[in-house]
Amino acid sequence: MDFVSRLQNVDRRIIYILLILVTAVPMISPLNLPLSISPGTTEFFNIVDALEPGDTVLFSLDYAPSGAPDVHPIAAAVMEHLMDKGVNVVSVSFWDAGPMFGEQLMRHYEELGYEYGVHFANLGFVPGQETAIKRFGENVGTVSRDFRGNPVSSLPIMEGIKDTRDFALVIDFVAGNPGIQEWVRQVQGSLGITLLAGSSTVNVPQTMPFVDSGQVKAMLAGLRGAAEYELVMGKPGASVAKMDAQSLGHIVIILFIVVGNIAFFLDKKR
Amino acid sequence: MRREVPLIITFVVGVIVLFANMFEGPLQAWSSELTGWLIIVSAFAVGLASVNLFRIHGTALMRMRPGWFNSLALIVALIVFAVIGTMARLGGDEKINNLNQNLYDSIIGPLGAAMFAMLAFYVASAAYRAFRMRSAEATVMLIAAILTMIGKAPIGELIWNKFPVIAEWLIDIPNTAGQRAIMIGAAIGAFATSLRILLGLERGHLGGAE
Amino acid sequence: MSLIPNTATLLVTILTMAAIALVGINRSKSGAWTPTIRRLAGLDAIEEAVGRATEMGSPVHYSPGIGAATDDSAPQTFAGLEVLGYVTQLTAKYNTEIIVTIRQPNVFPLAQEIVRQGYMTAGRPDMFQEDTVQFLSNEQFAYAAGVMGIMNRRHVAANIMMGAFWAESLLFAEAGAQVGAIQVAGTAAMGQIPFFVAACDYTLIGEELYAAGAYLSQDRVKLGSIAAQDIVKGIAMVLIFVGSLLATAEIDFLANLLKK
Amino acid sequence: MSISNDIWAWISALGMIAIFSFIFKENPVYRFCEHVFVGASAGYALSVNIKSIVDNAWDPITKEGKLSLLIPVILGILLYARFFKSIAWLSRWSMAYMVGIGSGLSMFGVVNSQLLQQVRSSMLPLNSVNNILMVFGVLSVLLYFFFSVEQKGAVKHGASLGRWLMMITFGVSFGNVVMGRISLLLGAFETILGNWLGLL
Repeated sequence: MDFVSRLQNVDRRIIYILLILVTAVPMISPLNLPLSISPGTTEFFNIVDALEPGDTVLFSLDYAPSGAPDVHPIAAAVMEHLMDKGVNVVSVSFWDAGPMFGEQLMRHYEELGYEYGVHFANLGFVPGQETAIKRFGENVGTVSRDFRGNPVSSLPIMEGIKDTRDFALVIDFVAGNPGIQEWVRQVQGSLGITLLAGSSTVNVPQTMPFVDSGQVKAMLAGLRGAAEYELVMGKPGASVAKMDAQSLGHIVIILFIVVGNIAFFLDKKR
Repeated sequence: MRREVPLIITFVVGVIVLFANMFEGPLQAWSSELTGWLIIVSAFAVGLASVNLFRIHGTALMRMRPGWFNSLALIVALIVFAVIGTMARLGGDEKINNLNQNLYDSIIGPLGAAMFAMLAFYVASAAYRAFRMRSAEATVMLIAAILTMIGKAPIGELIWNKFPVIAEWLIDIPNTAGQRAIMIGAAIGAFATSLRILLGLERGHLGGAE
Repeated sequence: MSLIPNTATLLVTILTMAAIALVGINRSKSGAWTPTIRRLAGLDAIEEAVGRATEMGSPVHYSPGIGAATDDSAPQTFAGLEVLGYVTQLTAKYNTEIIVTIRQPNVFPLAQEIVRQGYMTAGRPDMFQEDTVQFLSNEQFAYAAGVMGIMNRRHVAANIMMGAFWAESLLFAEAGAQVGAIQVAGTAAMGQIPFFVAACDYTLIGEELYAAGAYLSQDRVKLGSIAAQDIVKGIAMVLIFVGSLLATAEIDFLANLLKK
Repeated sequence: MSISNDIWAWISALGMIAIFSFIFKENPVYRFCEHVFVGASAGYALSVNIKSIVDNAWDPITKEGKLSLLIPVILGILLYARFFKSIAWLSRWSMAYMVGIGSGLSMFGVVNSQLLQQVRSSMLPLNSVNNILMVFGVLSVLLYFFFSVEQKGAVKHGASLGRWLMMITFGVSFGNVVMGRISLLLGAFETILGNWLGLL
């Protein structure tokens, strides 16, 4: 096989190996390529930053292990900001795998001395998809026991909270349906809560129309959103480190497309 | 009787569920009862599907077909997860609950995540394979894809600060227009297909004549 | 019984669409009208794909998608099952094995019935085996892992995917390409059409999936229904155009009407 | 580097590597993990659904006397009639019920959330290049989807414009997800390089 046709038919395994290399290496030793902050992230940060210590925020954790790498970092970054500010967090989930991630977030801060039930609580999974979101939105009391089996009424953090309007903010961390569309349709529209979104990259186009219309006040988009948030917060962490890998991965893919096309043209010319 | 009853069931159930969205009154109650039953019927369907798995792999195992070892692994995994999961769910102690959670977190969770992550490789090889300027149409697709990729990558804006703007425009205008129209067409097609099912004009799934 | 507020337009739309479909179907059935349907290259390719599988002595893999028969994705699943009936008959004619993989437990009995029926119609009930229709898993990626394994181990020569797909679409299409199968896909799942277009040999886009059953069977009822769909589409186009003109003149009466 | 001594971290990481090995070649290790995965998730689903039958049928029937729930239980059991030739036809009743739910729900869903909403949002004032592009873009793609009209003359030109536009749409959608997919890979690396090998 000559050079041109070899370029046209690069073995897919070479592509895979290169992709592994350019993404794994910068994760181990980051290059720290600069990253700009999108206006949406700043807006999101400002809304969260304006909260007062003692306020309570609701996290709706609507993702599963498979999509988590793109969404969970957003939740972790926002959680860090809130804990830092002394704002309380209550989590709920309309995906059955969601509560696991709530536990992951909270256990970390429990080790740091924060107290479950006071600074945060995990209300677990509520089955029923769209109708569940509607019912929970209108009456938080539909959940009687939290994920750890405590009666919800016994948690100090839940004092004075009847419906979702009693939360200072509702943030949906979402990788699909049910999620932000259902929150907008069933709760935001009728109760007028302040709703923010942390969306997986793939879901951004679906969420964008709600941000444009103001029904969702601000959105963090995927792993990159998390990285930007860490930067704005002044605590660059795991997500920022992954951005280099992200960029290099893109370049490799584009490079292969370009190489394939050049070879295709050279071949046609012959 | 054998033929009519299923058709009547489909029609009545479908009509109630459809119109309950638009009329207040008893229809809504019936519809929520009917859709509520679905959880139960579907749960039985899961059992049916598992029987199929069991029969296929049980046969492979008993006849010691090539790969019987894998069939054994499948059946063992099925039984272990079913038994421990059921024990944990129907009020197991702390130990069973932890085991159940660990099994999920370290087998189903990571294997699923790895399958999903495999998409990163396949997106790359599919792009390399498919995005060639074979025709005018393919060229348009290629250019749109590359502009979006560069515009979306963190490094794109370092190369030229207009790349993200172009990408945004492509997503907002031509992409939305295309998506909208495909959605409208698909909605009309979906409606017609469901209507034919509802009216019994489509019934391959119910078997043919007796 | 009273109308729920803001559903009047919805009700009128549904009734109008149903009426147009019924008129179309009836006129077509009675022979008063013979709708034709334009060529859909993707569907013509199915016979070619099955033919090639026969030549190679390898099986055909078919997936009716991963959507349920009981939710919003049901129409895509139904359309996928319609095409499955046709493909089964085709494989029976060519005496080629078909492997149908299933993710949704509630689609499983439906698919089994369709395949059994397809073999019956083709006069080959003996071809139906326990593992012709296989339930794999209702966990999305476990199903995907199973499908990819089967495609590799059985050296599938034709991979046909018709129905609702999500992220696994590209996994299947690339795994299919790895084993060198001819691939024909069809879906109305917006997010996945691009991957099928990029990675498969032929793709039915959106509504084309719903037209597939009519195209393949040339059944008068279905043809009438397709022609009725065109009429509805025409009305939608007129509404969009007139609505835009009105909006330009700052009259939002039509847009408001659609909200009612 | 401090490799993990947690058995579960080993299982997770090795399982992931086995799955990834598929991209190079289908192999016995992948095959084994694939079968375990399929079996495990089927068993998991079985346990979830057993619990669901207990919660949604058994308890309400036995404790609250909700006898109406016997109907779905019977429909569910009838699904198994297919194993007995003489009464196999009874299983169609259950299928007919499920299909009825599906068609009723989807007829409402597609008209409400797709058709009407999308038609409405396509009615834009023709006062900017973007809006004009949007409106005529939608119309041209719809033209492509006419099946009973032969594509010639003006229809042909409109429809081919529609095809072009769809190609842009597909390219953009493809390009747009690349980033999200790479994030997933990074998440997997985190499990392997971080939790297991302790490199991060």
